[in-house]
Amino acid sequence: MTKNVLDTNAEITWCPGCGNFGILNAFKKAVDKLENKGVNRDSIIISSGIGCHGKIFDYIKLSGLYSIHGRSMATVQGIKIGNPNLKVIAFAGDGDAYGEGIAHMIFAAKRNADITVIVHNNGAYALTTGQFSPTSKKGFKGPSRPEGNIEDPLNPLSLLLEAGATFVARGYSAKMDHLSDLIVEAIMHEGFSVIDVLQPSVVFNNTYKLYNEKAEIIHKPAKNLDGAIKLVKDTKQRMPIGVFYDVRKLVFHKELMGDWNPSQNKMSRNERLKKINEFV
Amino acid sequence: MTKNVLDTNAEITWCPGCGNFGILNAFKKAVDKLENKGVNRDSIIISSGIGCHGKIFDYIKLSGLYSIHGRSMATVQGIKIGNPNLKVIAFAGDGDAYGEGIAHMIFAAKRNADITVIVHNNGAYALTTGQFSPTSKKGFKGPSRPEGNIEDPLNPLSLLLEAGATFVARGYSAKMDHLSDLIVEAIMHEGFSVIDVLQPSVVFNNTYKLYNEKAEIIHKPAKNLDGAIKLVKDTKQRMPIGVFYDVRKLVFHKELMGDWNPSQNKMSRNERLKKINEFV
Amino acid sequence: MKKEVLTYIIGGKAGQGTKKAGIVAANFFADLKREVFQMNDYPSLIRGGHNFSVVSTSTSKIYSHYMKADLVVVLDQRSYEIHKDHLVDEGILVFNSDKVKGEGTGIGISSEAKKYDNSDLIEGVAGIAILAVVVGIDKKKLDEIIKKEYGRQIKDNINFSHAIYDSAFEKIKKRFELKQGKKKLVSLSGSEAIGFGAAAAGLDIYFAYPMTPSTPVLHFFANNGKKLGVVTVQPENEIAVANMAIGASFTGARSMVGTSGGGFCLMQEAFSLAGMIESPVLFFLGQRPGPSTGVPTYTEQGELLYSLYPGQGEFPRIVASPGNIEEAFYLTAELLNLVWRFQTPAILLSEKHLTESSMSVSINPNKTNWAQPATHEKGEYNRYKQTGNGISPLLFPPSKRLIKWNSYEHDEQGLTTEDGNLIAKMHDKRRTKLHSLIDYLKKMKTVNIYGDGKPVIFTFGSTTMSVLEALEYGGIKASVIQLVYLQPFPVWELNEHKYRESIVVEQNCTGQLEQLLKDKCEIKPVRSIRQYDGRPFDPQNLAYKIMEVF
Amino acid sequence: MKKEVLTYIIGGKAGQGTKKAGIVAANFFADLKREVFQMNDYPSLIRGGHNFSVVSTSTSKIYSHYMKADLVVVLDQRSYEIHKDHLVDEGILVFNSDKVKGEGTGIGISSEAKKYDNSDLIEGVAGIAILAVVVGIDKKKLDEIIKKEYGRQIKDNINFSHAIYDSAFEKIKKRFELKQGKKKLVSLSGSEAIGFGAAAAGLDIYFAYPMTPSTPVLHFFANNGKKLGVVTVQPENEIAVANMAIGASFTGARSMVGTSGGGFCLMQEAFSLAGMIESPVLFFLGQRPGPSTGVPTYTEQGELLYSLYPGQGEFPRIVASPGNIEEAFYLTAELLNLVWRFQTPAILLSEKHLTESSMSVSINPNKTNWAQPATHEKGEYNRYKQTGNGISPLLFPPSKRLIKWNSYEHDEQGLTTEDGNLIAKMHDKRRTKLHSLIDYLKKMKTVNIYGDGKPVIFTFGSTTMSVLEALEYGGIKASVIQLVYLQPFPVWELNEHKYRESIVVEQNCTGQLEQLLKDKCEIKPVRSIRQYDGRPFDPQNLAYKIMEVF
Ligand SMILES: Cc1ncc(C[n+]2csc(CCOP(=O)(O)OP(=O)(O)O)c2C)c(N)n1
Ligand SMILES: Cc1ncc(C[n+]2csc(CCOP(=O)(O)OP(=O)(O)O)c2C)c(N)n1
Ligand code: SF4
Ligand code: SF4
Ligand SMILES: [Mg+2]
Ligand SMILES: [Mg+2]
Repeated sequence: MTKNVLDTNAEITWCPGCGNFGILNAFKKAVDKLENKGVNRDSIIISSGIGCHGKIFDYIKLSGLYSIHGRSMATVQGIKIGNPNLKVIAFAGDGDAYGEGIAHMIFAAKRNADITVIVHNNGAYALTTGQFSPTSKKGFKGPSRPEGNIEDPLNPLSLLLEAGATFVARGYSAKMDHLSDLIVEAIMHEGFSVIDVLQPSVVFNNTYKLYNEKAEIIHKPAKNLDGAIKLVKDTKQRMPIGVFYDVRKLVFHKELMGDWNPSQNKMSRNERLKKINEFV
Repeated sequence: MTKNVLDTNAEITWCPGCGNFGILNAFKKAVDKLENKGVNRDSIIISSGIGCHGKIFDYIKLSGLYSIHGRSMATVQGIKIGNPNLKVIAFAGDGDAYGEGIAHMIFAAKRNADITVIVHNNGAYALTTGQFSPTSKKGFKGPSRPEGNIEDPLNPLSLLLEAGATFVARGYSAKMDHLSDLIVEAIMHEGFSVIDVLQPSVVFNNTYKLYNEKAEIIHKPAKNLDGAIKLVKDTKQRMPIGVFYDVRKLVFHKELMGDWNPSQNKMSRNERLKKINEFV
Repeated sequence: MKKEVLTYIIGGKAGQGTKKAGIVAANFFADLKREVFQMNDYPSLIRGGHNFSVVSTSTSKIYSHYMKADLVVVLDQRSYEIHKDHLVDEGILVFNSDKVKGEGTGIGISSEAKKYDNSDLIEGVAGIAILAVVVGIDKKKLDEIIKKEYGRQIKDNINFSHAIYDSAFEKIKKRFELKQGKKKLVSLSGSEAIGFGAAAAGLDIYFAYPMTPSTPVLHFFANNGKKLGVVTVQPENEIAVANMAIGASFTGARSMVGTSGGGFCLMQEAFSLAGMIESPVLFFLGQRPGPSTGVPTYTEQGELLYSLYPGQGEFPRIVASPGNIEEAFYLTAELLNLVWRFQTPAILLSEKHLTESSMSVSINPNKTNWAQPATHEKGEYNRYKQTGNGISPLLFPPSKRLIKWNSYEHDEQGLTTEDGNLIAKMHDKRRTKLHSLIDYLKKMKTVNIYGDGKPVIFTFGSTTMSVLEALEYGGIKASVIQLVYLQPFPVWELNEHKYRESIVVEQNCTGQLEQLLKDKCEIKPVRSIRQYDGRPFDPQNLAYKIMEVF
Repeated sequence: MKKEVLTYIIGGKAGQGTKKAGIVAANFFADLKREVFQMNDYPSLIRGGHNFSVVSTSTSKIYSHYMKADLVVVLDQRSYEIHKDHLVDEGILVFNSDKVKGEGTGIGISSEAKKYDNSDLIEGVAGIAILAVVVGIDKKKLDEIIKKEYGRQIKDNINFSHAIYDSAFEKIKKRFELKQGKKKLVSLSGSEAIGFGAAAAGLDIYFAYPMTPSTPVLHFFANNGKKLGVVTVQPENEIAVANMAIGASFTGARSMVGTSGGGFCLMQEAFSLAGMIESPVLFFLGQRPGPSTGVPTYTEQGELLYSLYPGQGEFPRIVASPGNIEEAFYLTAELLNLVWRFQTPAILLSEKHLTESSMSVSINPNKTNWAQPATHEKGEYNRYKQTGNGISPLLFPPSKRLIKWNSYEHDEQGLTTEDGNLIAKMHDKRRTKLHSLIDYLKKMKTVNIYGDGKPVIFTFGSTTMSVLEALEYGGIKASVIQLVYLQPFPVWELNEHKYRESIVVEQNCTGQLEQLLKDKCEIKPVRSIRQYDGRPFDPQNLAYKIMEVF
């Protein structure tokens, strides 16, 4: 890998071959593309949860807030409300976004918060040594259930579609260019966007073979919600990747504040005090 | 109301006309019916969250644990694991089950925990004086948003169906007998069952007129998941009530422990110490 | 009683407007430039049960309601049974003769109310009409009050109040001469004072999930935020509340959250996050009787110790608690300033008795400061730059510079580290910041001392008001030392009071302030007066208890 | 050094099996009836980076690893650079000549490993083969060890180890004579000790969500629960963990949860619930450097104060921390007993250095008790019956009697109350229970005193081990007072030590134990030794620091 302006000095500590490299590279490429579309790099703000995925925060030279497990999507919602001019992206793990943080995901979708969530879905709690996660297959063996997971996995995308997500996509870390386009689209989408990224963990859930065989690019979003739900569940014979759903709807911060920007259009102290004096 | 064996000495402090009375009466009736089906009252354990709905805990002479806001469904899952012979019912509010406790609901459904959740859905945080809740309509006026709620409501039942719920129903507190039958069915269902009960709050969200007009009893569950999802969303012209989905699947505690009952089949101290001595 | 206090109690069912009537009465007295204190007592239900509101007023400063009233108005039998014992000698008891059997003056309030829509909800207005009669207000003035205070059904309310006024006038007439005070006053609830204080210090966003007794602050901003330029957000749960507020602070937005004990539990992980990333967020924690759900609509000070070390790990924490409603205004503003100056989370600790009571105040918003952090000027930027005082300048996005806030232990740039030396250095940085904070607090007012009597009464929070009023009532000479700051604990202020004869007054069962005083300052109070039945102290009662000791 | 200690370090990348090699070495020494202490150092990553394991062994009790080793085996260059300074004079350094340039004995470990599947993962076995050579173990015995310890690829491992054995034998031969000890010993990790301790006291269900350094206890039950009759559940988050455990306790199931600081924040609301409803649940809190995410895989004692008052409101809380791995076994059992006796939640406070290190122990499970509550015998049942000691008998469903556990303030039956008298009475009940608890603790061992030297060293948790080993190493005469119970704080045990010259040793930055000693007992240590770089104390280093003071 050649040195990129988005690289930091942090040592990359992912396992060789980890799917997270694909996501990192796709994202860096997406930032270039976004700059070509007029999105200034300085206004792209990142956050992440805790897990192998979260390390991406250290590897991208963009400002942001390295959050805690399951909360990066709440963090970026706060950032967005604080300054709606910023583009905010939360990186999350499957444990992070669909386990600890599932409530924030559902409500971000419900209120159409203008954020992008990129989920590194490796079907395991990787950094804590491979316990089953909300998307682990039944039978998946991890140290907290050595005889195999006894729960069926969630389908997070159908859940988020039901919750009101306006942009829903699936990517595959090994299809880097495709993923990078998805990221651009998701960030450009005004409203809640989520990309569930199939991310092989070479140590705990090596799905390269499976997804290399099954991944199938979908070129057009479904026409309606029902179609999108069908599409995201159509994973028996194949594994569709691409944008499944993309609709427009007024975003939360505009419903909340119109064009007001709390950190940039702050009322002056004098004006504020005048208002208070009217009351007291 | 005549005195019932299930009555307690607690003074009922719901507003006159509140939909919660219908739920209370339907539940007491359901207990009678369950006893006729051989379910001993002593093995029916209740829990509830905090809110107007939660007060039902004090009004029913059944053992249980008055839990905290949003956690009654976690509480009863613990009770069920501790003693699978018990039938466990969590009463919850819409704020409770679909807001603060949404993660527990989704995962209880996902793992098919053998619990019953009765949601008193009044579209408001009633006990805290009527703020908008996850199921409040857009435009709903409450003290935390006097100009009206800016979010679209969740459809909690489609969400729970996607999460894996095996028994999903909707009831209406003013259709007491129907509701009482639903409760019996839900409790008899082996696996995760939820009844979303339309519960008018005469003070904060008086929906009697609306639901008296729109409520329409469905006599048969849908044949499959897609059908059920369609049914629970078919609320524009009418408001279907009844059982929408009812399938069987191995329950969580059996996947976890087979027929073992931790509190009843406890290993003797001697045996336990022998086992430990083998290790150390 | 030394000063002339007039006390008014109105009792009825929830939903009859007794709370509103109490607030209207308080505003009315304040309009007369009279000092006033108003307290609401209500159970956790929406309609029915027993609510009451009590208002005490005087021409000189008053810090508490009294539980002996000159005028009691009761709308139902339960209220009658409870409040008939709350009359002073020669006090007037007016009851709703349609619902109450009892002694005193009966007026057919319900039968009159029946003539209007929402008859239940308007009965409280009767209380205002009766009060007007008793203090000699004419109908014109009464109309003005009703127009100003009641948003809906104004005509009904006026007609209804006139009917009640006429019956009351016939039966009781004017009884009290109300002297006007001199100072322009306004009656504010503790929650309003907190809201205005935060706004005065530059608050941009208030995040909260409803929880008694912090909810009124949420409602305050929901109602007044537009005018004040403060955005109000009610997210899905308290975890989102705290994490969103932290996110907002990253953009430079001054943010604050509000909750009660149970909700604050859920915020602690974010509180620790704020400590690590050095995010300035103000946490308002309103106490009610605990543990757990406890008694949601009553008052207690059971979370003092709980509030001192929230969130895992070591970082500077600030906890302060206002002793009256005026102070709630200034202290909230001060704390918002402190969190931005020291980039660390703080707790504004209060209790239902302050947040949901009202008091006449005279507030000067210009005496507050606008919360301002040290900001990065130019050159290379390191978010966690090691400086002499532990405070690293802030910079907000968008910026050409890299701004990394990191929940992991980090280097100066904000990148994750596991290096032993760096770990220790960053610990030292945060400890240095704590010491800077303590040095700063030493120059501030961290305790209030009232009076100059020999024995000392230690107290904190809203109990300060009860104690001050009790001393006034009992004519007791004592000094009151109110701990305003509780974390860092201002030991430096207390050394000179160490060996004075002292007692502690607080509203909890285990004596938490007493324990802190013993632990931190080796102060061994000779006696501890504690109340933990959910009700605030009655100053008369408290005065007797204090006199027993001194 | 007084006693004959042999220390072995193996370093390499994560995924090369260095941790496993350390544990195997420890087991091997324990099999020889030798005392052993083993510590793993690893960053938060899965493959790569730098991991090392260090094992110190002696024929007499040993409480810590040493950072000067007799034998160092390094698999990569980074490990070489770090550990070449960790050799004692005349120590042996063996490096992987395929990856490392350096001084010492090179062996082609990687090129040999390449011949087998999973070549990376098996390199650690080389460390065992080299150790075998150095201490004069023959290949037959080596085969036995490998068969016993390595589950997979046994044949490969054996062939590989033979090849390495042969090269090592050629180059270094036997160097140390290993005396056998006398006592049968087994090497256990702190997590295993906690797991066995809970099981011995009758644990039925363990609930946890993974979080370092508490995760190994989850894995312990996941692996051994079936045999022991303990059910293991990993729910969706920590809030579910705690609330499920409370639910389970309602049925009489003995339940326990495990987490670390951030997860415990999320459990506090349930902790308070347990206090209110009087649910007996044991909370295991494993510390790592904080605040927030901090340094997940390292050690610290930064959450002592944080652990003392978790959960809103007032109720009896118990906190205790084991000083070594043997004690971890007994204390866990004791705490499970206490929570059932007093029906209140307790925290087992520990830290990574204890939970993830191993030590030779000799444990007698029969010395524990089976956790048993007071149970209702006959007649009418009131869940919250007022008794003299604050403890109300338990009854479990199904039952003809009504059993109501209630998070609201409640009457004796368990129904919600807002009545002032009842609120106060139930507060008194819980305070009475706290006093019963304190009385009970007074009869128990709440502090450990080691040695009888004049100066005192106060400490707690795993630091106790470091201190004891440092004293041994330095031949320092001092008494060590380990605070086992931290809440309620055993002041009664400390009075007699108040005026002794003392120091405090702890692993945090702000001196939390020191603060507690000052606050609670007016003990003013002359010096405080603190380490907060995430690494445990090295006893040699610590000995010098202690000697500086005394
Ligand atoms: C509140 C909390 N609970 C638990 C943890 C421990 N923890 C760290 S990462 C992680 C899970 C990681 O899983 P995932 O989000 O899928 O990320 P991955 O490592 O697989 O990329 C957990 C449970 C934590 N940091 N915080
Ligand atoms: C952690 C926590 N947050 C907030 C509250 C305050 N609270 C009590 S009831 C309630 C909402 C009630 O709404 P819902 O569940 O819909 O019940 P309802 O009153 O409408 O029946 C809230 C927010 C609480 N008790 N605990
Ligand atoms: S453990 Fe898995 S997810 Fe983590 S870095 Fe390694 S391969 Fe990637
Ligand atoms: S407020 Fe609404 S939900 Fe609550 S008791 Fe009254 S009518 Fe029922
Ligand atoms: Mg994962
Ligand atoms: Mg509701």
